[in-house]
Amino acid sequence: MGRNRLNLAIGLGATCSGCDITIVDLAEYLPKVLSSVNIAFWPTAADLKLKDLEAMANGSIDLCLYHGAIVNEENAEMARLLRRKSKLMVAFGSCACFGGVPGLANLATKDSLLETVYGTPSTDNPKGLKPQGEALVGEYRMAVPKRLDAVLPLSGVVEVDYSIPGCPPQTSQVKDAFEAILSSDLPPRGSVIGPAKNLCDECPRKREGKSISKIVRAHETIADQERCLLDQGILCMGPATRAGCDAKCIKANMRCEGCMGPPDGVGDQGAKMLGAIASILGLEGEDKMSEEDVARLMDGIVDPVGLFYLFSLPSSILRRRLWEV
Amino acid sequence: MNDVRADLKNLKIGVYVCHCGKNIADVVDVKRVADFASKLPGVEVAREYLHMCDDVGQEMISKDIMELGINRVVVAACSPKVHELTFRDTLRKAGLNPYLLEMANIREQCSWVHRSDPDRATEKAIDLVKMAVAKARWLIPLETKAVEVTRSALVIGGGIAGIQAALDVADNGYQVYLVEKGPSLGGRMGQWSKVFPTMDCAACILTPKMVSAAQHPKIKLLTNSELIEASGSLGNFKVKIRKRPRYVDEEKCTACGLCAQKCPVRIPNEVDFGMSSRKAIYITSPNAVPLAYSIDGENCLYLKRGICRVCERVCEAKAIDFDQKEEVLELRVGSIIVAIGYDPFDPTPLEEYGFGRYKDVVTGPMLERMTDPMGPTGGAILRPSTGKPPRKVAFIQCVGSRDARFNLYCSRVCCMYAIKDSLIIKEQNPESDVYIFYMDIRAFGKGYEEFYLRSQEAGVKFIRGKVSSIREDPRTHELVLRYEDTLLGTALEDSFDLVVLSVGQVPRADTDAISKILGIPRSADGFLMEAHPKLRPNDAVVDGIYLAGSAQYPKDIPDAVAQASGAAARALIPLSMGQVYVEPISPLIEEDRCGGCGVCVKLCPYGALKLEEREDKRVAKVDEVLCKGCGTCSAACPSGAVRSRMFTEEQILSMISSAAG
Amino acid sequence: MMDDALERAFRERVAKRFGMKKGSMSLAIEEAIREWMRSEEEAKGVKEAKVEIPLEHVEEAPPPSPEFAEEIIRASGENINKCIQCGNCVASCPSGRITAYNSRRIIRKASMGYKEEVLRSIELWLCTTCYTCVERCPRKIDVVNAILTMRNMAVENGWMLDPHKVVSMNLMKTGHAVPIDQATRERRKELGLSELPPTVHQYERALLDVQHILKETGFFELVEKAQPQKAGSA
Amino acid sequence: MGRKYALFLGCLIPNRYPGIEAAARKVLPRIGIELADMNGASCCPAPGVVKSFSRPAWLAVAARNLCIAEDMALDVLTFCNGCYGTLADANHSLKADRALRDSVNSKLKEVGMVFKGSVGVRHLAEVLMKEVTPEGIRRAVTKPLGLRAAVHYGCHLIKPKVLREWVGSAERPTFLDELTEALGAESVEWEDKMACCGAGGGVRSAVLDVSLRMLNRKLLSAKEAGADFILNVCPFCHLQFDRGQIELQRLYGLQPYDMPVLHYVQALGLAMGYGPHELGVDMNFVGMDRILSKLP
Repeated sequence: MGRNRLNLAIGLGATCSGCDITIVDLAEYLPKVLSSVNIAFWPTAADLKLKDLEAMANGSIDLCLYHGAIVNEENAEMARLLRRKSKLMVAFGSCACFGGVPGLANLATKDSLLETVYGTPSTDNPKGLKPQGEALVGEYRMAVPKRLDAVLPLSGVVEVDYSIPGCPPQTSQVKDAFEAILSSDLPPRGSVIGPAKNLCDECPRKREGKSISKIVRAHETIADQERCLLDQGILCMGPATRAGCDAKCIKANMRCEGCMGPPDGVGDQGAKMLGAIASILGLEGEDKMSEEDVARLMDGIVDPVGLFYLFSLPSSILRRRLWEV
Repeated sequence: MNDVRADLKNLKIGVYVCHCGKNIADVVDVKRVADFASKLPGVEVAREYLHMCDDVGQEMISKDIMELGINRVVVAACSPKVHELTFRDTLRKAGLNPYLLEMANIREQCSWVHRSDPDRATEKAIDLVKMAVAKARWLIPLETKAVEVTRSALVIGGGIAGIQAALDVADNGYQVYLVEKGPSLGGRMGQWSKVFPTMDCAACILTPKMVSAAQHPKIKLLTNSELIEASGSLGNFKVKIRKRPRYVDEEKCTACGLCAQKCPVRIPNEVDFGMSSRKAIYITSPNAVPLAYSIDGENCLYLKRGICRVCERVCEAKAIDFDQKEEVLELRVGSIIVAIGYDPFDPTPLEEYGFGRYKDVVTGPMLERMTDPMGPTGGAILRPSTGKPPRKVAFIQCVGSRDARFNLYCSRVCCMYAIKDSLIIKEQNPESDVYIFYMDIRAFGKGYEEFYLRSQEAGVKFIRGKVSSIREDPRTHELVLRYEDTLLGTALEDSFDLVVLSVGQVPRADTDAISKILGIPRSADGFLMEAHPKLRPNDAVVDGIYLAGSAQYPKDIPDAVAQASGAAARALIPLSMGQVYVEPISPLIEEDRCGGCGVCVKLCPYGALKLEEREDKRVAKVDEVLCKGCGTCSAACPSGAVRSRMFTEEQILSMISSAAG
Repeated sequence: MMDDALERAFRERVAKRFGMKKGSMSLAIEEAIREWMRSEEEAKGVKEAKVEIPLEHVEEAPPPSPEFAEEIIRASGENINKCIQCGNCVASCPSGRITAYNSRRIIRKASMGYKEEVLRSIELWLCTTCYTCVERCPRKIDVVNAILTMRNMAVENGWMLDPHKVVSMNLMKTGHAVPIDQATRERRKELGLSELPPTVHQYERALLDVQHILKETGFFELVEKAQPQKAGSA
Repeated sequence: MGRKYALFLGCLIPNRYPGIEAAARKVLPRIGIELADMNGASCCPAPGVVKSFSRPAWLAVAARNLCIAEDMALDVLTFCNGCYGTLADANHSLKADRALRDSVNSKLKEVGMVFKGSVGVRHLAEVLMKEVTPEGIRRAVTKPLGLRAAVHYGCHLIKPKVLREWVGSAERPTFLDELTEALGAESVEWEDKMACCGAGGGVRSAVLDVSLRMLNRKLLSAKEAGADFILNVCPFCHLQFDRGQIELQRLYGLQPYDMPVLHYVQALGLAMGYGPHELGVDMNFVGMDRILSKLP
């Protein structure tokens, strides 16, 4: 590492900051990273102000890892600013890659969201106050950033060079990414850093047929540790999810929820999984089933959007719900 | 071969818009379509012409390929079903991979269906061309694969069509397996006595054919047998045949008939539609081929209850063999001819005619059996209720045919057989009155109109009107028919002592089973569907399977025989070629994307996919011979690893975005 | 009761006219009744049993209007052009057996566009809507539905039979096509039922509602514009 | 056991043959059919006439009647074939066709109603066949009739069959014969049994002579078959058979047929031991002596 240190920025939008923890989780590898980078901007860890960032020359940051979804105008502005300042822009974590869990807000309107947050009986808000766009506080005019019409992934506002999915990404992925960048051995632009295949490739379980005769929700059963969860009627997202997490949930006897997003070549994770489920659901004895039987089987799928698009709604072909005006 | 990425550099697309004479050009503004296409990105040239499929049209395309370096071809013309092969050939001859062709169907999908709205038909044609061009950008060169052919054929059904097809294939020197479900060849024709319009004796012309089929060195006759499983494809089918035991040694049996005389079991004879009875050991006809008795396992006392064995005791030839077991034969054949025939329509659901309730209401086929010297009445037409000859007979045409409540199609044979039977009645009893109630008389074949005339000359009365109901007079037991003579415009009632319901042909009860086993679809009327109603009437939708006789649609004997010979000629093509080329329809499985989840494996309707174990992983693998290219796997693959070569995701998505954009 | 001599004489006549065979007796009786009815009607000045088509309605046959069939198809959803004129409906028709009513011909005329002739004919009103033809039609045409649609069109044109106007007036006035009468009131009481049934007869407010609906749907207007039309005898 | 229905009376039953209404109110609760009045119901309206004049008016008035039952949350029960024809067919059309429903509801809105499509329409014969069953009837019968009945189904009870799957066969149905046999009566085979009585379609009101000539054929054939009485399940057929006999006599001077006519509920009442007067049987135009004298 004789040459100049890399200028590193870590930007954030609508995030839980779990992605920050991933970087900290690099543990024994962290010193090596820190010794080769110069933290140009990292609101979570370093005291740098917006105006410091604005003052930097365009393209002066070598690498920006951006985590969190784009929910409001401030997020969008921050993303655009970092894009201008950075040579490489990486969507870091599933929120930045696909919209993530905050993306489920696309099922609601702005008003109904505020209603849920500020108006539910468990909220201590006796006066029923709700955030205003702008307010005068003393002599100051205070503005809350305007919410966008829909939650977007990072790629919804700026061009993204690489994606590192995961909720949060695996430390191994982060390590690989740093290695690649530090050694200038970069994959083609637009690539996802992670294995191309689906999770089944890493899954240690035994699979027999693939035909679901009854849908079982995860909390309704204790799954057999050895057998494929789908074979047991649990709608595991593994087949439509990128590998790379070492099947951690699966090994904990928990279905894959799809946080790594779709594997290479798949545009819409939820649609692909729905297609697969629709194909194998009730396959056995299908010819003997009545309309009602089919309907009953389908009713086993509770909250389909939450099930198939937990992490990827904003980047799917669905994107958001539409309301009749 | 594994590279599925299209070469997007140096794209030179040629677009060719066809007038199809006036078929397209009368409605669609072909010039506007071509002008529009010429401005699309990547399009080098766009032309329109009278008939793209003719020599000049094809020459136009190959010249562009060779001179302008066109490397993707879009033809906007008819359905690819009609001319895709033609244009692929054009490309091949011009040195371009034939799969770099895309067709936009602006005839069936535009000019034909939107005749009344030329402007919008043109807009739709433009959209289709736009989408075809978008897809063409992503086309990839594909290779056909040559497969060795098993030089033998399977013929299913031993009626006149099956016999003819088997003889034609065998006479060309190839091995034929002729599978018949019943104990004898002959089929429906074997049940008829005289056949129209020549009135010759059916047995006299059928029996020699049955014998030559049975004795042909290249024909292996399998009676009491049925197809139970099939796999493979054109050139290489693997079939399983279940052969039920006859319990009589065909070689030893002399057909003396003593066994049947002594057999104590009496059941309705299906050959006579239940008008007579037969024994549990029986022969369908004295002309049966093979000429040997057969024991009906469903009804034999010994086989059902372990008692009797009378036949065994009386048989001097010692031909009875209760030790025969059911066998399952596995055969390999290169082509399959399906000639399973038809069933007569059962008129019971037409309650207004009282069939089954009134003894003297019979069906046409039942009357046919009465005219047979070997039939239940020894050839005499008699009223079932009295056993006496009828004095006044009515034929009701189109029973269950041309009737939206049952079968919408015309059964094609009923007019002629009713006319034939009317003549036989007149021959047997010139004093009798015969009326034929019809909606239209369809006498379309050679010699048929003349036959109709003969019947009119013989005094048969033709009344244009559909009989609405039949009621039996409780006192006279005569049948009272209500009808309107539509040519007179009067509603009338008249009494008859025998009523014949001219029922048509319906798909055989086992058509569904055969259609599922062979994977060949049926058309809306329930008959087996042909690959193209005009240009490929002998081919089933699946390559290598051919249709003969009434399995495809109601037919009379000349048509069934003609189609059988046609089907045989088609079935001989792969056999004599020795090699067949398989279309690159099977999906490409990208191993670096496949996680081996196995979703596709169970799903494949043809069992063409399996998981292959590798050192540390499993991947899906496709058997190209079994695959029919349906695309189910590629739609279902959750990781996008299975790709249909001719419908890649890029191709489809680009079509969608060009249509939306 | 018939006296024996008369019966013998009748039987002899029957034998002469219809021959000695089974069924001739019933044929003869039917014919006798028909003859009888005709003579009785003539004697009493009752109009001829056959329905007459008033001459003024058919004197000038207007040219066919090809869009008539389309109108019927649109209004009824029945494609009358599918008819193959097999006559099954006529043969099934209880009315057609005894009158000039011929549903096949009406459908044919409608299909060919003879609008006036069809809509003005009394024949149109001879269908009892028994649906036998509908069950048996080999083209699955709901003949009754088509006929009712044509009747709607006739009424729309002001052609409504007088007795039907009376029924309609009853409905508009009382909410019942057949309203209660004094004799029935008495019988109801005798049977232990309420004098008026718990229908619109008891509930005035409900009657107003029915009348409102009939007005809203244009029924009042239809009945009012109906011109006087004669029908068969009553 | 036992089901409750919204009783739709129509016109002829309450306003011309109250005996049928009285019989139903007495008899049906005893075989487990509870009746609730549809207060303020009107004419169904008649399928033969009103539907012939204006389909929109017919549909809207029918919808209003259905709404009354919807408010009661009960299926409609009728024992008039005409009412059944109107209400069942209108109910089907309105449930199946959203545009039609919207247009009718826009009319109903003004009288404070809305058609929801929440109830079914049953003919008494269907309920008796499927829920009470002939066996149930047989158990309730104390005085088997021992008569020969000419069973008349009537057209709108069984046709159009597409909307009446329960009927089984429209050409040769058997359910009413089975229900009749359950009364201890014999159902005779008669020519033109399934033919129309001639009343429907506005024919009786407008062209009586055509209507009566159809009736005459039916009466002749019932007589020839040796029937003691005609059994029906529709007050309009009932009226045609009953009053029609008198009209044939009066207008054409025919000899009286003297053929008694009973609605099924009345016949059931007799078989359950009610007196003819309680069932209003003696209110018919045609006398009942011929059968009453034969009853056990």
